[in-house]
Amino acid sequence: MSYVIIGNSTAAVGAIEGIRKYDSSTPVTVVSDEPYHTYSRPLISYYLGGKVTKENMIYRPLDFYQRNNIRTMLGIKAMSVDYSNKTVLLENGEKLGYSKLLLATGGKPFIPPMGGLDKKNIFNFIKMDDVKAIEKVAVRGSKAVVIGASFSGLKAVEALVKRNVSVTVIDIMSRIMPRVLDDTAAAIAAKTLKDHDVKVLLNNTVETILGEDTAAGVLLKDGTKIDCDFIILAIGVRCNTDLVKDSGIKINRGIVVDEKMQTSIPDVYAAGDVAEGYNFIEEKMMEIAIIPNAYYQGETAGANMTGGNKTFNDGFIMNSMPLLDLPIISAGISEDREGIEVISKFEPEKDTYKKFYISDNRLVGYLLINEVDRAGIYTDMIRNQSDITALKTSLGAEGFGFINFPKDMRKEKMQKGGAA
Amino acid sequence: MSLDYSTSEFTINRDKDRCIDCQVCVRQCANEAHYYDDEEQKVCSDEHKCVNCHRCVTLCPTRALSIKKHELEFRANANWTENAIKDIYKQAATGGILLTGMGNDRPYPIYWDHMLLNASQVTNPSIDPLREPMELKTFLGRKPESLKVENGKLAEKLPPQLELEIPIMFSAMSFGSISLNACKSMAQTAYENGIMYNTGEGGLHRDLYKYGRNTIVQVASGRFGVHPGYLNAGAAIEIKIGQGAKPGIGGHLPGEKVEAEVSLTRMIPQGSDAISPAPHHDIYSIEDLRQLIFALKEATNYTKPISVKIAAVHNVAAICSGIARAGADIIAIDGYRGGTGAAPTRIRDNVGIPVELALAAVDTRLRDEGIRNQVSIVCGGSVRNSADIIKAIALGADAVYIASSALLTMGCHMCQKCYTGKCNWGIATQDPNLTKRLNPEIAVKRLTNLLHAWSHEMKEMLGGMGINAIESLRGNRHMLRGIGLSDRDLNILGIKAAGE
Amino acid sequence: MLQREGEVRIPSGCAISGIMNKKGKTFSGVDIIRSISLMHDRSNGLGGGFAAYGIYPEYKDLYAVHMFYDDKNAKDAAEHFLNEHFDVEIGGKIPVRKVPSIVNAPIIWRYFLNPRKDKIMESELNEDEFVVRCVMNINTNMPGAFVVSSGKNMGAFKAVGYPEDVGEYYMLDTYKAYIWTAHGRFPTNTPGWWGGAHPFTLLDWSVVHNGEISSYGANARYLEMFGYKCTLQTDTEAITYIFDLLLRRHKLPLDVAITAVASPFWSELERMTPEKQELVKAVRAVYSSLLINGPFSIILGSRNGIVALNDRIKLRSLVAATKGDYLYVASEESSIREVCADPDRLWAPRGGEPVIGMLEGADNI
Amino acid sequence: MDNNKVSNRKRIYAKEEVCIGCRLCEVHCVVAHSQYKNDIVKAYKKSPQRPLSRILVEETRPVSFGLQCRHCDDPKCVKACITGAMQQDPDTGIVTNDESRCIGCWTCILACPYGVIKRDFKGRKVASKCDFCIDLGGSPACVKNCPNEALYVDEVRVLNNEESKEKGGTAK
Repeated sequence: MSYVIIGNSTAAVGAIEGIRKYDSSTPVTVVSDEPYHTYSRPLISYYLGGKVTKENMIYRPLDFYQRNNIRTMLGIKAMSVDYSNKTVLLENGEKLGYSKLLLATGGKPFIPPMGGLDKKNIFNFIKMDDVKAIEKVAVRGSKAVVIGASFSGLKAVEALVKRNVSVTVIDIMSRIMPRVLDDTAAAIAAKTLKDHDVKVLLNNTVETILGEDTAAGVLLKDGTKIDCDFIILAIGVRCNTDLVKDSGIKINRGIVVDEKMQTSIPDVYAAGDVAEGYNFIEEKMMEIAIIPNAYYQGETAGANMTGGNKTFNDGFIMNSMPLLDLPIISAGISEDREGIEVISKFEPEKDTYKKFYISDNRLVGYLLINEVDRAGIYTDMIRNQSDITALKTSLGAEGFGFINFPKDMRKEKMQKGGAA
Repeated sequence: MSLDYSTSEFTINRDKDRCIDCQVCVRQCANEAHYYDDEEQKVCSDEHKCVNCHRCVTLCPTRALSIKKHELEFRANANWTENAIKDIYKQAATGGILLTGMGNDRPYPIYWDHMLLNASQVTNPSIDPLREPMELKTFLGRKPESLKVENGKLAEKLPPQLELEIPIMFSAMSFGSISLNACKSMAQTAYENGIMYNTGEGGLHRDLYKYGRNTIVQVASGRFGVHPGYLNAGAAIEIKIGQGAKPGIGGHLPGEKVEAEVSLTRMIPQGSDAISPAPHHDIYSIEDLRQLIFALKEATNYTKPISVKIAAVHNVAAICSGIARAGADIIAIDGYRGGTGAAPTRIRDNVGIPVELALAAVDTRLRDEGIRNQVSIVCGGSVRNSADIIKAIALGADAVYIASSALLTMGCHMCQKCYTGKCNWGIATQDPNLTKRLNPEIAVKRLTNLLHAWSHEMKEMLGGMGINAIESLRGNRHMLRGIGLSDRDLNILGIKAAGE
Repeated sequence: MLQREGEVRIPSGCAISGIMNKKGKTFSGVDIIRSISLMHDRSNGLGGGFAAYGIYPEYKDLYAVHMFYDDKNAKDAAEHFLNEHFDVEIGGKIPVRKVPSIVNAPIIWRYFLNPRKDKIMESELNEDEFVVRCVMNINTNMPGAFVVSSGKNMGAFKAVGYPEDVGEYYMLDTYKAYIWTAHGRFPTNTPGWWGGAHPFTLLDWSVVHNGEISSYGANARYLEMFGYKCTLQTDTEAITYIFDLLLRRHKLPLDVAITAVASPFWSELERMTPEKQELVKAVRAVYSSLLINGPFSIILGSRNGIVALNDRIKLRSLVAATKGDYLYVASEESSIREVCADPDRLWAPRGGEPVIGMLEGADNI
Repeated sequence: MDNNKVSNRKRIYAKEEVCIGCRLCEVHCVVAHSQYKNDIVKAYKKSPQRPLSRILVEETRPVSFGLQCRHCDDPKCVKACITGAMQQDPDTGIVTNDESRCIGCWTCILACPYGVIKRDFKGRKVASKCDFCIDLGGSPACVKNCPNEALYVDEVRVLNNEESKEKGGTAK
């Protein structure tokens, strides 16, 4: 018996903790092409922004592997998997046998076609190595172009602003963070960016990247030219399925798994950004590239690799994203749709915005800007799909809390404590 | 609006070095004597509103508060005292009757404090309650002249009796005058300690039926909440004729206190004043009382002792003799120091007589008539401690009623503002913001503590007198000596002077 | 000057002793005198006395009334009263011997008499009750006159002095009785009044008692509701009346009466049958005022026998013994052994546990 | 392994029926997390930066109650935390936030079903939450000092691993 985990990020850690909860003895091997102790990928922007030191990047304490009795093969790329012989071929030629395998290879950047991508000082924004490279060029006074005004793009912007780099961010869509924010919310966020002298160009794309062998600017679709010293590509992330591409495993946008995180191949599991998951609000399989989801998928896979019977089928999108001190929290549906009731409260003077999406008396999504306290109560409403008819009127009210719940509903909740 | 002569009664002292402006006092004062000044960013007080209930003082986490009598002096005048003058101002302003709460606070003599107990020396041994059994069990109810025993068996059953583990009962306090939590606390304490509590004229809330066998249900002039289920729910029924705090006066529960539960329990419309007439309009004479007593016995199939409660008034002895002969099984005498949720000040302070004298007179009279064993005597009206109880029993009482002591145990601080309905201790109020301040779990613990403490003390005193069963003290006036009393007082109390 | 019994409540300690023959065989007072005199130190010379049953066989159907008179006037008044209510068969001095230590003797007289039928008719009382009322009347309303005993075929002999001297004084060696009880007194503050000495008697009840009961006030005030006048304010008097009330007037069985005066503790209740529990509860509820509290050991005498009893936590000494038909009870073992060297059985009864000596053929005491 | 042992996990519960809304729990929570744990006056008057109360009192008269971290068996905040600063002690089940590693991304606030994690803006903004007063030892300050016993600590029954595995403790 032996377990092999390919990947070393959130899903992998979830899997390790999931496995060790039930099985403390069976050998576990973690393989990753990154040479680092498990670290938190979302922290790269905070690292670049100087909020966390290299030491604090770690996602679990340094004795994590040893305490959980894990064998690590870090900095070694996995090349392919032989399902019939149950082995993983490593770049060093070694063949690693497994009885249960977890694919947690995460995501990879999506790069649209454009000219001049071969130049230097063009970076992705996903891994430690990306920011290590960026910090060399992102010096005070330098100029940067960030392509993509969604989550990761804006985290890059934030980091650069903290490093006193003058930034221009470009997005093809008509507003920033189009998948999360509506026009009103986007306006508030844009205002914050403006306050920090960030130039935002929307409805626009990069035709080509200018410069000799090093990027020196971009030429936009509308003909405008922008000088810069380096470029960050943050258009989006795709499931990193390279390892198992054409291996016969069922892949849609990501690796297809069931609610026990099992793939179409026996004894092979997948979790995290590489896998799809069931989004119970959208009621379909899709990638849910967020930390909590990655952790739960990993934990579930781990438990089941030990022969458990754990299921995870209630993932949904949720994000907390403070943009340059502007707190933004959202979960579930975040766009107006047919048949979905919307309650929203906008207070321009306070720059607060609260929006709730309700479908037959159940909360299916919300967005909070600035006043985000106790947001989790709403998240929980989505998760539990509880009937909120009684609460509709008080949603988003000042000091909203359990006090607004009907007594029996409240009692039940508070007595249950947090017992999940 | 013309000038208001009223001045502050108290001064609130806030030690600024200790006050942390946490506003606990602000949140706790139902009279709004404390408030937070947003501009000054600090807690301030309007002492004019302070009733000196100590709620804030007790809860202040830094002990920053103290309350003193307001220093404002009138020119010294032994006749026109501050109270006398202020009362005039109040009535001149309102044109109304002066109201007050709790018991008579005038400096009349307290006879309990003029009686001393005996103890054994040499000629017979005192008994150590820690080593020897010491019995407090008491039976209330009519006792036959003699027992019929045939071949080792009781030939005739006894009339219904109340069996008390300790000769103490919580006296009548209605749900309405006090909160349901307060009633609950006493009911459960009675239940756990084998004694009785009394519903007063408030009816019996549905949550309290389960304490029935420790409940005395009261029937008073308003007949509030009285129905067959109610009469049969309790262990005994008490006909309330009068109350020590306001002899000859009925009761008045203001409509504000009659919220949903109260109205349901009293069977009166919500928000309507609950007015108990001064007399029972079906009792204008002793023979009418007899009819009611037997009506109630019929209604409960002669299974429950009937108590009759009267205020101690001038010819109490003769009245009690009549009550005994009218068929009552228990007579409750309420002295002029007895408490109340609301009474006209003048009545409370000037009507009735001390329970000590009334008790002695009644016990003597009933014995002279040879009918003392036909009724049990319960005395109330400011029984403040275990010594008062021992003295009452030595004078002739079978048991005592306590109310003020019980309220103090639950948090009352004797501010005498019960009638305002703003009791900061959650006792004499129906305001849900205030009633929840009385946590029955805590109150039951405290009441039980009090009963235990008093039981221990009573046992010590009994042991000292060489007595190991409370009944050997009942009417045993040899165990009492008077101090600083006139011959007349001694004669009425039926005791010798200290030294005799 | 000191107040005497009746004017003030006088508690006292004491010695008691009793001897009976269950077959009713009579014997002289010699033994009882020896027995009580051995406990000389338990008394202080301020009172001693005896009760004797079966001493007047020839007048056994007449009430034998022993009297003390302070003076001639008291005697005349009392005799006038007696003649009014009774047919007096015989009256005369009770014979005495001169004993140096016995002084200030009152006029000591005895009468054998029968209630007058007409008086009984108009009083609508039975004989015994009639006699009781008369005794109460004399003791309450006739200063200087005191009824020492009033039973049939029995008598009380008492005086101020040590019991052995009192026995000598009354020549008890010349009387023969089947029950003797004796008392040596240690009062704390009496001038020594003859009437105050023990035993105390009523009809043919006699009580000798050692102790000071703390329930006296409760007991006395309850008795007074039933017409008893506790004129002497002594425990012995109250105890006598308690038994008269329970046994003669309320006709309760002896064990029930004992339950009343020396009740079992509530804690002992659960060990009883439900029926018994109900009875005990009732007794304690109804006769609670007759519970005798505080230390006592008593010997209750009647024509049918004796009952010796301790308070329920045995705060006074009491020893009992049997030898053949003889039953001995006393404060101290030595005073039994003095007259009965090797008893068949000797024991110390537990608190509240009565020693009952019933005359053969008698059904209740 | 005993199949339904009572865990040594404890949780604080509120009795709203007897909560008097005095907010002494907040006062004592502040003191317990200040540098003057035994001196309320100093804790308030001397602390350069007075800590936040980690218990919050919800009130709409007459109803009120105190609420603090439930220390969930399946702590959503821990699993959502992007830095690993939010951790649960495997034995006591107590969830604490290592404020030195917290970066104030508020993902825990997004995840906490009870909304009992506060944003603390003093110093480097971090998430602030109930730590069960572990370094105080004994019962938490809010419970100890509630004048009406409206807060109490109770043991939590948890199922041991074997069982929860069968049951499949789903993440829900």
